[in-house]
Amino acid sequence: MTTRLSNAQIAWRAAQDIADGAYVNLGIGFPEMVARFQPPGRQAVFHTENGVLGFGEAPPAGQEDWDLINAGKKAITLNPGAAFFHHADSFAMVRGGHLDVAILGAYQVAQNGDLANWSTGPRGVPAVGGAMDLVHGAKRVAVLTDHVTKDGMPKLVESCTLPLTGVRCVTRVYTSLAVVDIENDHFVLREKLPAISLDELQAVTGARLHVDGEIADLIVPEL
Amino acid sequence: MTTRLSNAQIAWRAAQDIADGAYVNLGIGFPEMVARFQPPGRQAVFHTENGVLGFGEAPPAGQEDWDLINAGKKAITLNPGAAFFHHADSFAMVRGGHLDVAILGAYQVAQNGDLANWSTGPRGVPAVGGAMDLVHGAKRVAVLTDHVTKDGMPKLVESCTLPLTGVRCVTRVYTSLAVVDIENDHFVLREKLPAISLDELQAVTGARLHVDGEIADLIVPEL
Amino acid sequence: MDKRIPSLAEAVADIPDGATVMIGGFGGSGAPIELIHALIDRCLATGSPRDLTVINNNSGNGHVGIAALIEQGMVRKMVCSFPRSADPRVFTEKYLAGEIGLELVPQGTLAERIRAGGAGIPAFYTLTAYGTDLAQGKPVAEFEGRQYVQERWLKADVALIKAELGDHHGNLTYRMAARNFSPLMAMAAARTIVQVTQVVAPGCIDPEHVVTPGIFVDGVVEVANPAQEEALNRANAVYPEVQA
Amino acid sequence: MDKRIPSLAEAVADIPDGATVMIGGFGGSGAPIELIHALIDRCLATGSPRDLTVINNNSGNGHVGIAALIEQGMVRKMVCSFPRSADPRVFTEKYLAGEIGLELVPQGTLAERIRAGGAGIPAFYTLTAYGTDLAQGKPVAEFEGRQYVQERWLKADVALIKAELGDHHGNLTYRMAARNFSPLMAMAAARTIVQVTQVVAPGCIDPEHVVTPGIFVDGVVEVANPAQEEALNRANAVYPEVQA
Repeated sequence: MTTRLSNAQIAWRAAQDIADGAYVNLGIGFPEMVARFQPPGRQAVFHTENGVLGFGEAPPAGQEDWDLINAGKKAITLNPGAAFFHHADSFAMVRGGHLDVAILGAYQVAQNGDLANWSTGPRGVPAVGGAMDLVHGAKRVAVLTDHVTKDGMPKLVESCTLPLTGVRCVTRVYTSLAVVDIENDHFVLREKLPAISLDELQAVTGARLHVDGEIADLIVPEL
Repeated sequence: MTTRLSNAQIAWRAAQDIADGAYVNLGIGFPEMVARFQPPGRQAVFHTENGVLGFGEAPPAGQEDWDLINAGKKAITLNPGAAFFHHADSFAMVRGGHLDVAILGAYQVAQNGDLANWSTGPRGVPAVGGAMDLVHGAKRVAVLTDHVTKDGMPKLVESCTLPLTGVRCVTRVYTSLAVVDIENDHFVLREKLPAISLDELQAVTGARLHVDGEIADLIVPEL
Repeated sequence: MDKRIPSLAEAVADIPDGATVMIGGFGGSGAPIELIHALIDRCLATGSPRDLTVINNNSGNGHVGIAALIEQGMVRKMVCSFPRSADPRVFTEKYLAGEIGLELVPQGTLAERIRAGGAGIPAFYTLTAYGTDLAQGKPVAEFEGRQYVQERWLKADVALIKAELGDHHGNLTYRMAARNFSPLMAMAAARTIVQVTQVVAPGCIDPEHVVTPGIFVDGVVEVANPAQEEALNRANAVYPEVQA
Repeated sequence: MDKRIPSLAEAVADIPDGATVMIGGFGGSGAPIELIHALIDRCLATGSPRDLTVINNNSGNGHVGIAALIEQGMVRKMVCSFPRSADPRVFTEKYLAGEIGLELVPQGTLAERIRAGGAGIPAFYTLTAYGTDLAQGKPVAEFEGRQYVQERWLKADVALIKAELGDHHGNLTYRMAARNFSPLMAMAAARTIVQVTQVVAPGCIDPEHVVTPGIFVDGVVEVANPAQEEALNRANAVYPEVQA
């Protein structure tokens, strides 16, 4: 029995909530996997900060065109109906609330929706990219994350201790153990793996998990 | 001997100060005539607020395309190297200081460079168009005007009594009698018609005309 | 995804009383005459929508398009930079009679306020209008030794615009100077409805040539031979046509 | 009017010590490698320019382009959103050694600040970065019940950008996602120098397809087969090449 979802499985679960025709921005890295798991019959339009709407899969190795990349600097292809535009128009889409959903990674998410995902502290070279814009732009900001850090510390917390990316911006968190909504400054548990009890889940969560109605089983295919 | 320049002659004089390759916006009406009098070998690039750079003469009657008009809603044509753009980009050119010169009409110009050219008072329907943007955008804002109103009142004044279009924005005034610069809150006479004396000119000017070096003869062809 | 709308009537069916409507065009160039007339038809048939606030550079010319909308008494207020035209009688008479409101905005500020609405910028500063009557009551701030006026974003419930090509995703191209305010209005309205000369399949517009990406567009309706306001006015057209 | 510049060396000849230089590109896409390398050549030959402030989304990758500019010690400060890359060693080492400054700006705010510089908007408000370390010290204002951060325009002495076609008037098109920041930087710099894959005569670019109108461009130099930063880095290129 599954006791922890893989990154691909978390991405799969998030993909089920994306409507056909939705405009979606996927954060660099693990959230990019969401594009692979769109349910049959649905096609989202993917936005990348560097000025492309409607991009498709990565090209085969050796067929990359390095003028056609995504925000992670990976080569992409175009779907029919794609468009190019400059960076100010790209972030007008973001900041102006035109994206339906942005899906990002997280270091910490607080029960009021605060997100920390850009800096682990003052050491090293700071880098923010488009994260701070995305969290206040999309109509819905969702986070994909392991439920706990590599050291076993909760990533869903009462309040973030790491530098914030945005305040009160996250509305849903897809973790390796559960699907949690953020409503009225509370975590509200919507789904959890059948193999884990509510008490066990609460024990690895840094803030109170509220229950509002039924908790569904989080069921994801092997991937 | 000429005692008063026609509008065409005022426009001709202004055209002599426009460099080859300059980006120029000509106000609706009489300033539009400036385009006709570019000296041989010079070609300015004309900007119109509604999103065209590099337009040419009016098309022959009956050959108008009403999608291709200028800010005065008159049909235009395109020169090679023209470009279309939307209104925000058009006024980025204006407000961002990218035009070399804007040439506008005036009701009154004050000795500190204040311009009144959009409203004669509270009666009727007010309309401003792009005038308030142009006066603070172009690197050089010049005015074309009769030296006096139809009632013989001075249009070059100590301070404007009509509603302002912009403050301290005009740097040169081409009138039916003279060419006057505005420097350090003063009118500085640069050229005058040979047929009029300095005293006669001062008498029809509403503020002190300063002299700084030679006053050249304002000599304009018959037009 | 398919944003096509089969008819003009359906395209304007959901605009409610009291809506703020951005209408593309500069004078007649880019004016979505057929969408406007469809809105008039709906009002004649159903009594709605009325009490509209209309944002456009001008305030109508003659007795078609925006002028006809005003003439039908559907417009409560105009937001524009230049409420004059070759034949401005319809607006002028209602304005002087106190039957229609006017917010006069400098043209570049109007364009930038609409872009700001679309780009999530609630306020910005500009030199434009500083020291004039049109800046009265607006905050002023100094930057690098100069005084600037604070201007606020402008948004709308609906934008009605005209474009040249539109694909099923809502990607648009425009025709010459008919572009003007339309790409900005498409960004700034909660719902953007576009009449296009030709609907094409996704992929038919070169991604390099898209002017308005489909993300800003909600519905596309084909009007294959759109009327030009200027041509209508030269023919002394009136909408709706008076029945003989 | 003819804005053509015959050589890369002449294109970068006038950039002074201490200049603020916007450089187009997002990662390697749109990076004007040849213009940057011409600037390095000039510095190697003449000792100038140095002390540059460079504005770019990133801070170089490997040992070519902006990374090479930094490696030569020509850059005093970077203004960017994401000073990381596949091989960020050059910037990272200088930054950790305190030898180069960094102003970190959220990507959308960086883009909008540059556009504001080009559009004559000294300041604007955005939700981005509100409540975060990157908003520290910046004015905050409330609009319609939400708190926004005031951001300032960004201008430059020079912009070095890469485009696809450029005509004698400086009208430009770009290639795919290589467009990114370049149209904005062209607006925001006192002097904009463009390397284009092909120079064409006025009229060869459809006025509908011009992305950057020539009014924003000062010089155009043809680089027929521009290098791709990504390809150079995959080949472990170093600029200038070490002499055998």
